[in-house]
Amino acid sequence: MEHIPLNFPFLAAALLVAISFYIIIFKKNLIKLIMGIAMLASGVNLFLVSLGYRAGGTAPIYTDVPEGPMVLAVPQALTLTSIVINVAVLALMLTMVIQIHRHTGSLDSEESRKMKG
Amino acid sequence: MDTLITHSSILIIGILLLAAFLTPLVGRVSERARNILVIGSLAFAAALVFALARDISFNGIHVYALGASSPGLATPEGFMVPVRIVLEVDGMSILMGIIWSIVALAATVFSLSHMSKETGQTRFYTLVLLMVAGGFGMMFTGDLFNLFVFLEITSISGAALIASRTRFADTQEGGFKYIVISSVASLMVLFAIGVLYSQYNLLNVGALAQAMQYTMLDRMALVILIAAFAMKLGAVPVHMWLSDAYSVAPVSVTVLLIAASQSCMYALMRTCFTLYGVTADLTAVGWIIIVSGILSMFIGVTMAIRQTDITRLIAYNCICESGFMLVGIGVGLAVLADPGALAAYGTTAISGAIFHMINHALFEGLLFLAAGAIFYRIGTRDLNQMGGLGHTMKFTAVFFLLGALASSGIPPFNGFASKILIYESVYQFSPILTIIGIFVSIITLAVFIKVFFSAFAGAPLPRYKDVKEVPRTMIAAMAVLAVMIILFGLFPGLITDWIIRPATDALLDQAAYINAIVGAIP
Amino acid sequence: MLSKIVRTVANQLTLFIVVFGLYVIAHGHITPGGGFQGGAVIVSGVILLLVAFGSQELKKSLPERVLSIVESSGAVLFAILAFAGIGTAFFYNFLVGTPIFGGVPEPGPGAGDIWTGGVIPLMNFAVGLKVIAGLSAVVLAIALFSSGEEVEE
Amino acid sequence: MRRVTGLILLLVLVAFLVWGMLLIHPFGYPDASDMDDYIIENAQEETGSNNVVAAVLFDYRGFDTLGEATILFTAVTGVLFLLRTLKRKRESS
Repeated sequence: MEHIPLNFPFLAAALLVAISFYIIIFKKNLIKLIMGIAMLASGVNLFLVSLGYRAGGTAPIYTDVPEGPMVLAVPQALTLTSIVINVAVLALMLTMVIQIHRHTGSLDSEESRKMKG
Repeated sequence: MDTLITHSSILIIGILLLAAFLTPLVGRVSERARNILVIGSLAFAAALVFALARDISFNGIHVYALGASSPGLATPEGFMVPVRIVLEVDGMSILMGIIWSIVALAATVFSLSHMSKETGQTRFYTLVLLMVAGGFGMMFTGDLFNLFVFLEITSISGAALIASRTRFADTQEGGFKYIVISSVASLMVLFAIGVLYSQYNLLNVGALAQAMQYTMLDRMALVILIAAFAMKLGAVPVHMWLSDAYSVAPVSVTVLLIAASQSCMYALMRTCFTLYGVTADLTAVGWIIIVSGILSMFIGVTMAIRQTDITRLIAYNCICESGFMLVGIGVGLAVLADPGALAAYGTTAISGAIFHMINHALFEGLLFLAAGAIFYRIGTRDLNQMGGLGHTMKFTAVFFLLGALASSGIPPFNGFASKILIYESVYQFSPILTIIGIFVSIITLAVFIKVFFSAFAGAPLPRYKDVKEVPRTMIAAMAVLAVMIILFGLFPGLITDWIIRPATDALLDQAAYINAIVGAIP
Repeated sequence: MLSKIVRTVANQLTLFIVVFGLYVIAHGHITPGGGFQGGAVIVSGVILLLVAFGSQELKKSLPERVLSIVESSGAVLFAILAFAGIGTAFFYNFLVGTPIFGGVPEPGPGAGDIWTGGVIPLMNFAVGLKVIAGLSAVVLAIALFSSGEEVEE
Repeated sequence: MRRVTGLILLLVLVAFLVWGMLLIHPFGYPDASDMDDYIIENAQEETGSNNVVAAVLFDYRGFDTLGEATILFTAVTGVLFLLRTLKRKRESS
């Protein structure tokens, strides 16, 4: 794989981040808000993991690997950590939304008082 | 003893984490053992913090490389940059650690009786321990990604604690807002970390500060970091979540949340002063922070006037007080590149801001605990329904008054000591800022006098005839904070010389922070 | 609870999912994978059982109380492994060079050996235990709560 | 009004992000890789693990992983804490 023009993976990450900010700012539904945050997390993760790519590199695991350059290992570890963190955050957010729904019977951020923050 | 000191920074975090993991197991066996474990581990951590503080004042910056063949070996042998996570504790971090340990201990002791009627106490204390450990991690770490991880620990446990009274709808909303804001802020921090990593292949704050070229991408990362920390802090453009979250949480949690937002303030200062520091031209950033601080002061105080909910009112007062700190920091940043002005008043402004951080945690903590004591006894937060409580809840009334006077900057208390530092230094920078500050303080006083009279003064209301004073543990927790408020107010010079000045020097001494990691710069 | 066919298939499939997850956890230090990934694989099996049998049935064999205890134990194990190296430094890999997982592979590409990695395989195991119990508890609690059942504290 | 401000903010954000992403090093050719090169070279010898990512996760940056496990623990504790129902029902009845 040769040089990918225009830093395509970085731009894709930026696009994901921008779309998720659009969702977070404009959408009223709490579940959509959570999806926006999940997308933001994916955008940031994509950005992180693509930082570590080295052209023609193999995965940084020595077991039965062909000789040659390896891609950077630290961004992969950071991404793994960040993925697990986001799973945890999403679980807690969903729990709170379930509780909000139980109390107010609605998932609309406008209806359940002034939810926007 | 030496070994204990060598490992103290990690032991503070590690013991708290281990205690948090053990709490659910112990809590099944006996409640008493659980409480002893929680309080014991917090007290142990506090003792270690003080021991570490003493060590730092003699031996300088404490460095601990995790997993290295020797704890002091920040970079691998024959290699220039750190590879492992390094904890780096300097005067500023340990100052934050001292505040955090005191506040955490007071809040936990207070919750022993305050939360005794609630269900799910074992998990409550587990989350408290996790939050305290997360706060210590944020203050002690010298690694950006580690900062992000601990920021997340603090915010997740904070959000769960805010929502802990699940029978009310507003607690869930407050917790949800908090977690949304914090996770967006943390992801922005992570993005900025990625931007910095892409250029220097480093994650360590000291090493990054050394390598910093201040390119366009670095500026971008700076903007993202400042926006994220300001969001987490509740500075004005993004302050809406703060009053909702602070007012619905159990008060002992609110006290922890205030201290946690102080640690975000610490992260902001670390970013500006240590990570970027003098090489970058931060005048514009300083002005942005000043404007945000002024807006925080105004909006906080004007919104506080209109509130009838006592905790909500104090929450707006929090926004207002953090405005003072932001102004102090902003002035310090604006003159950072100018050594003459920095020596003349910039350092004083930063000291004032740091001193105000401690005082803020203390008096807002006291105010919230007093408000919580009222709620504990009469079950409402509405000011219109209170009255004449001073007759039966004498201690609470005195403590509330103390907190209110300290918050408005009335002379013998600690709020005055730090505000005067900010006023006099900011006056040399721009007199109008000082005038605004004094004006805001006066309105704050007026607001609190109104609150005090409507809650405590007046004839005792018949429906609150049976209201008693709160239990002794709650009084003890408030008394600890009250005594410190008075002591800090009576001996401001002593505190400034012993704690604040070393912290300010440590914050401004970027070279020492870098040297502790990468050795002498060739 | 779904039909009998689904239940039987789910029952049989779960075994393979668990074995695969354990494989991913155990070989975390030589092949791609590790505690988190393998744990997540096994939790997918738990979710399969949850969908097939319903939350009440699953609760009988996997009560949240037990899951919570297992999760805490996994976390404690991980923290203790980290603390065990404190003779040198916190998180020091003290098992490298000892008979237990102490092998050091030849530098460069080569076939992996399971007895390498020091504390890494043990930590993988602790984290795997934690992830399995933790995520199962979350999924089970949410399922129980949203179907109106009682959730143990 | 709110929509317009939001939209403007969003456009500024998009411009900011795209501009930043164009400044970053070309994809596949990192600017600097000192730390990672050190880790890739020495991971096998220092940790005995063939999987360099696992070595980073559990050895070089083990504290992050402890933090991450803590976050998972926090979230599980939080979920079980917020969804608790059993005890209260018993007490009230």
